[in-house]
This record gives sequence, structure tokens and C-alpha cells, in this order.
Amino acid sequence: MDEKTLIAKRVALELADGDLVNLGIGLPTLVARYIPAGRHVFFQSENGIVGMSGPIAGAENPDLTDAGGNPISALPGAASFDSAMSFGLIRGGHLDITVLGGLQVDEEGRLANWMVPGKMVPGMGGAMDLVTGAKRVIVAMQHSAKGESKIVKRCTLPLTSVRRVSLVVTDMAVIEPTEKGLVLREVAPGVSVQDVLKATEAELIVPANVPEMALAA
Amino acid sequence: MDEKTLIAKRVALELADGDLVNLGIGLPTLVARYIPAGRHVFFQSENGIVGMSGPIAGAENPDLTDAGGNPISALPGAASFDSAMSFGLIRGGHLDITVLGGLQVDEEGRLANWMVPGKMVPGMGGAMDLVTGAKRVIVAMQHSAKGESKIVKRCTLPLTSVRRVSLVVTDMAVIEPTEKGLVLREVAPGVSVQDVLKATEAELIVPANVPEMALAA
Amino acid sequence: MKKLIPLADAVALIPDGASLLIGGFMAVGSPHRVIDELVRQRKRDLTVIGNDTARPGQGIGKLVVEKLVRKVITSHIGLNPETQRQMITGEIEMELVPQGTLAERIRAGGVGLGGVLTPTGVGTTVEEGKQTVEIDGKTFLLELPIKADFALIGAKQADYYGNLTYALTARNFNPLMAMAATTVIAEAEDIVPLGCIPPDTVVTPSILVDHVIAQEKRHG
Amino acid sequence: MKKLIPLADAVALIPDGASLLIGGFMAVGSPHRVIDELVRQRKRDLTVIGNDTARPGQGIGKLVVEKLVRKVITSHIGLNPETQRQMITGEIEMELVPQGTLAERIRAGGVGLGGVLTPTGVGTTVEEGKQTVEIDGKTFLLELPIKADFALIGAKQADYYGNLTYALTARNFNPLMAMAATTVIAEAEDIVPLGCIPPDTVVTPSILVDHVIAQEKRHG
Repeated sequence: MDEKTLIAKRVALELADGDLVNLGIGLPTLVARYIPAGRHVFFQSENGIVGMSGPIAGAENPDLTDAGGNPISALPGAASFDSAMSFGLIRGGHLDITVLGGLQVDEEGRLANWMVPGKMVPGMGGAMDLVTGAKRVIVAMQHSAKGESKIVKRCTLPLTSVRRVSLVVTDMAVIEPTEKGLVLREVAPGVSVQDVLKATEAELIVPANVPEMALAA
Repeated sequence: MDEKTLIAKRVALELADGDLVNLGIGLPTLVARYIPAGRHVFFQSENGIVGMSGPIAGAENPDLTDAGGNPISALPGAASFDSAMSFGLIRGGHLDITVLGGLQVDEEGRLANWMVPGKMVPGMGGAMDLVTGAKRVIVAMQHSAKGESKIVKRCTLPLTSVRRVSLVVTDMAVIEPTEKGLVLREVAPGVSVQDVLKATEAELIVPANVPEMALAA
Repeated sequence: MKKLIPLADAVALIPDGASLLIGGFMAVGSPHRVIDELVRQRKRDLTVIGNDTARPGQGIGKLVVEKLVRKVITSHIGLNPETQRQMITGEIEMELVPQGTLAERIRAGGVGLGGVLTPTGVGTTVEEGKQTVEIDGKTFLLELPIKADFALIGAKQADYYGNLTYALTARNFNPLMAMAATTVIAEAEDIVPLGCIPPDTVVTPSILVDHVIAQEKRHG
Repeated sequence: MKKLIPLADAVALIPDGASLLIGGFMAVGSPHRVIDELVRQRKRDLTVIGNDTARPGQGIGKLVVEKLVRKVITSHIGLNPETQRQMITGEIEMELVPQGTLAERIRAGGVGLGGVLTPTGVGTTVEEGKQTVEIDGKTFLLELPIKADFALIGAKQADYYGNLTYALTARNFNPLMAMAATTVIAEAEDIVPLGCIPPDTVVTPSILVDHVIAQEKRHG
């Protein structure tokens, strides 16, 4: 199983029956594939729909895409709406979970994921509203990039929000930001607590028992 | 012709082709009957429709009423919407004309029409938004009530808005509030300028020529 | 279909003293069965937020006549002399709000904004006790968001998930209120299978609705 | 039917230097014929307000590639390297706005509110230079309304008055923008007789729309 699949399968377990969930473009999108059987999750795409599903070949519709402009489909019971309503759902606390990619998460649990000054200025899109408004914010990302830890003492990149995220799922670990700091909750199969500590710039709080990640089928 | 009909027939001339117009409950409602032929006016009811028209006997629908809860009908091309949109049209400057009843208008052109302290507290309903937001505010009311002028030096009743109204049409006169004061623009058939001055508490500016009111057919 | 709930059970969820956003405009679009059941179960000390209190025997007016209401936040009570009487005697606490401001305050509560900056009411008694903000040389009142424990919604159609549509002027405050409560209870004239309401026609998405009142048997 | 106007005449109304609200999300729901005509008539120094600038050859991206744009107010340019390039070289002035804030700022412009009080962006670079307001112990940014000279709307259907509907995710910013401009020009896939769009299905009421682009002959 590659690292992205691993992350997606772990995040999928966080999604409960009936939840309204927004998946960021890229890695987070994979999560939808691994929802445990019997759970009905409502997926929002912030460009204006609840009830989106994967594309159906041959049934692509130019008026029905995800936030990246890629074809999607919709399930019976879907609802479409304008951008004010879409972000009303997000900012108003109606969105149960947002799953987003990250560039850095720091010891205060703050996420940076929308720009690298001087290099990449894509704009924040919906990320700032999502991190500010969702009931739970899950960051799904690689533990390190180019050998450098993405779990840092203090974000050096511009913040997406000052709000503390709920959970960070990487290819090495599950980390929960708390008031006291970053708590190491789980390690990936074949990864030791020592491995995680070595690969992490931020200080981690390590409980007596750190189980191996459970993964969706 | 009774006084209310007179007022309605004068106000009707102010409504131009294509205008979006909101008529208050009571006297202002009569205006719709006298729109000059060839002018298509869009009537809004603030409870959520543009394109309302008078009721059709036998076709009453419990889901289609005016702001007073009375049956109305709708014309082809009508649109219905929620209360935020309805007042978005009003506050956002999309409403061309509101025609409202009045209790008092003063020399600064300010309207009081929503309560009489200690006596009548109906609430402002949509009146404050209408007077604040409409492009033109036309007050349609009797010149006097119980022998007292309703055109006063200074409103003694609580104001509906500090915004200067555009025009006041009574059974005696047409008065235009301006920066310099209330200008007597027209007199009703059979009414002299002297009659108006005598019946008016506020000071009126009287131009050299004060023609008789034109009236819609 | 888990959202379907018998009328009595839905109303039993509402405690005395609860705050209720109740849809409707002069009782048009109000959740009539839910209101009748509130009366039957004699829920007391209610705070009711709605456009108006209709007429004495009608819609929200029923709750007023039965003296179940402690506080009203509304724009208009002119057609309900009983509400006016209870306000004057002090039985009901009254907050009068301009209609457009009421709509925006409820919307702000529902969409997570900190308040509403409106020109309506500036320089009138509505301004009293409120913060004003100067923007670009113009003065605006800062009006606070409204949220409530429950929203009681009157809809035309609901599907099995709770997607809602409304009819004509019965829409009014309902879609705004469906965003601004901890628990949303919707009553619909008809309940239809999933897919019967096309996505573009849905006005209130199902994920906002906690309970849809089950229909009583009414065939034959 | 007075609102129907040939494409070239509609775009001729737009002067160089105009500010344009342009509907669409990654070009989905954008007014494609109007954009092509803006390019053909080479309108310059435009200020464009839209969710994104799509991709280089697509939707708003066409205006960028043709260097007709002086300033952009948007939430995302990540899929358009040409916009990023022109921003870095200073050819385009850029204001990046969180997407939900952009939607509310346009809405506020359209519905006559003085501003938007949002928690989004507090404590980030978005806060720089902006007023904050404390409400109930929480901090909100005061974001200003957006209005423009023109709104260019992409719709699914228009009727003869200019009532508009939208399809699925092609709705996005269009209905908000249709409220926030001095002149509103709408392009629709189909134009239908009055009454074909039921009142409850109308999303943008006709009284907001100044011009509907006439169809070209396309039978046979």
C-alpha cells in the first residue's frame, strides 16, 4: 500500500454516518474510496453541491464539477446552491469534517497550507473558511517533504488559520493537537515511536501506549 | 372621486415602465389599479415575490398572499424568494419606488409611520428597510387627520428613517421635500394654494406656478 | 429515512423555556401541525422568533393566545391585538426588529458571521443601545446574529433525507431559520422519494434538517 | 423582450477600465460568449472579480492571456500559471480573498450591507490593514462590500424578462454577482417564454437583469 492510500484509509475511519464532509483537492479526495460499509457520508464540494460522488464515464456534464473543475457525479438526494450558501454551510458550523492537505502544522496545532512566499501563491481558495468553520479539521499529508519535517515547532509559512486543527494523519503517525501540545496517538504499520520522533521537528507528547493505526478496508 | 382614489391616481403617474415597486398595505395598494396603459410595472410583495397581481376569485392559494396575509395572484414571469433576498432587493437599491402610508412628514422630509407611543405599537415590519433602501420613497396619505395637519414642522412620533422621502401625495397637494424645505408642487382639483397653506402645520415653499394635479385615468 | 419522526415525539424534544425560530409570514408557511402540538403539550415560557405573530387564532398567534410565550423577537404585531395586550401588560417581553434586519440577523447566525452592518434604523429608536460603525463615510448599525435552540420549519415538500422545497410566498423566513438552530424540525405537506426533488430545486439541503415530521395516514 | 441584445452590442457597452464581476468557478458557469467577445473587442485595463482565473485558455483565463486585465480580486489562481506570472512581474495587481469572504463581500454589495464581519482570516496575513471588531468575546474581520460596473452572468435558462436559472455547480457566484453591479448582462444556454420558469424555480429575478444576450441562429 502506498503512503497516500495509507493516509486515506486512516482518515476514512474518522467519517461517521450522516456526516457532512468536505475533501480538499488531491490526497484528501482519496478518502472517499474507503468509507466503511454501512456509513452514509454526505460529501460537499465547495463550488456548490452536497451529495457529490465520483465521475461516471460517458455521463460527464460541463455544469457538474468539483472545486478543481474536474467532472463529478451526484447521488439521489443531492442539493446544489450558490457560493454564499456553500460557505454559509462551512462557516456556520454545519460542516462536520474538512480534510485538507498541509504544508506545515506546528506545536500549537496551526496549519499553513496556502502559500510559499516567493515561490507558490495559489491563493487560499476555500481553505481559510474551511479551517475556520468546520467542526473538525483533519490534515492529511506526508510526514516530511524533501527530508524536512512538516510537523514543525512553529509555522514559518503563512498560516491558514489560527484555529487549532483536530487531527493530523501522515504516512508515519496520527497526531492530535491539544491544549498541551501535539500528542502522538498512533503509528503507521512498521513504524516505531522512535522513527516518528526522529522524523519530527516539533516536540511530541508520547502516551504510555501508542497503538498501530487502524485502517479502513 | 373619493380622497383615496384621488391620491392613488396621482401616485400612479410616478410609476415608470419597468419599475420595481412595493406598495404598502392599505391606501398604497390602490395605486396598482391606475397604472397608465402601456406601462409594465413589477410589483413586489416583501413577503417574497416579484410579479404579484390582484387576487382571482376561486383561485386563491394558501401559499400565495401579500404582506398582510391576503390572497394575491402572480403574473407570468413572477419570481418568489426568501426574506433575505426580498430585503436584499429593498436595501440593496434594486427597488425603484416604495409607496407607503404616513402618520407624519416633517420639514426635513422625514417620515413617521410605524408607531404612536402608548397607543399603537404595530411594529415597523418592512417600513424602515423600505424607506432606507428604495430609490424613491413616495408617501401617500391624507393631508390631515382629526383636523390636525400630518405635514408637521418636526415629527413628534418616532421616525421610520432619517432619510428624506422623495414625494408626498395627499388629498390636497403634492409636496416635494428638498434640501431647502418642503416645496408645494401641485394642488388637488378645487383646492387653492391658500387652502393647502391653511391646512399645513409645516412651512411650505410655494413656487410662482403651482399647477393642478394630473391624475391617471 | 431515519429522520422521519412522529409529531408528538418531535415536539416532546422541545423543553419548556426553549427558544424557537418559527417560519411563516402571517401564518403563511408556518409549521401548523407542530404549532398545534406545542399547544397540546403545553410547552411554556417559550422565546419565539418570527416575522410576526399572525392573528390571535392563527399560526404563532395560537401560542400567544394560550400564554405559552415569554418573549417575542419579531418585526410586526399589528394584526394581533392579543400580542399587543400582553406586551403592554408585561406578560410578554418584546423585541421589535425591522423585517430586513431580522432576516439578516437570522442568516448571520446561520452562516457564522459576527453581525450585520445595516443602514436600516440609523437615527431611529432602533439604534438605541447599539454600536454603530462608520464605513466609507456612512453610518451602519451593528445588529447581532440570532440563533435558537430549535427551528420549526413549514415546507412544501421534503424527501427522505430532509431536502426541502417551499411554495411561493410560503418560503419567507423558513430557509434562513433552517440554518440558525441547534435542532431543525421540518413539517412538509408532502414527503417524496429521493430524487423527486432535483438538486437545483432543493432550497434547504437535507444536512441542515434533523427531523421531518412523519405523515399521518391520510389515504382513502 | 426589450432586454434581448446582440452579443457585440452588449459588450460594446463595456468601456476600457471597467470593473467586471464575472461568474463561474474554474470556468464552469462563466459567460463564455461574452468573454470571447471581450477578447475580440479588445477591452483593456479591466478589473476582474471572480472566484478564480481558471486555466490559461479557459474562461477568465482568456482575458489574462490576452493581457486585458489590470487588476484581479479572486480567491484562487493556483491553476493558472499565467496569472501568477503576471502577478509576479507586476503586470496584474492582485487582491487575494478567502472564497467565503469573497462570496459574502459581493453579496453585501448587492444587498446594501455596510460590510461583512467574518472570523475567516483573523490572525493571518488576510487581516493586515483591516479593522477588527470584538463581538461577544470573539474577533471578526470587517471586510468591505464589493460592487462593480458590470456583472457578466452565465445562466442555464433565461425567460423573456430575464429571470434566470442555473445548473448544478454552474450556479456558484452568478446569483450573488447579479445583485452587485450597476449593469447586469446575462448569457443563457436557452431563452424560454415567460411562464416556462415557475416562480419558485427562478434564482435571479428578472428585475436584476439589464440585458440578456440574444441567441444566434442555431437551428438545423
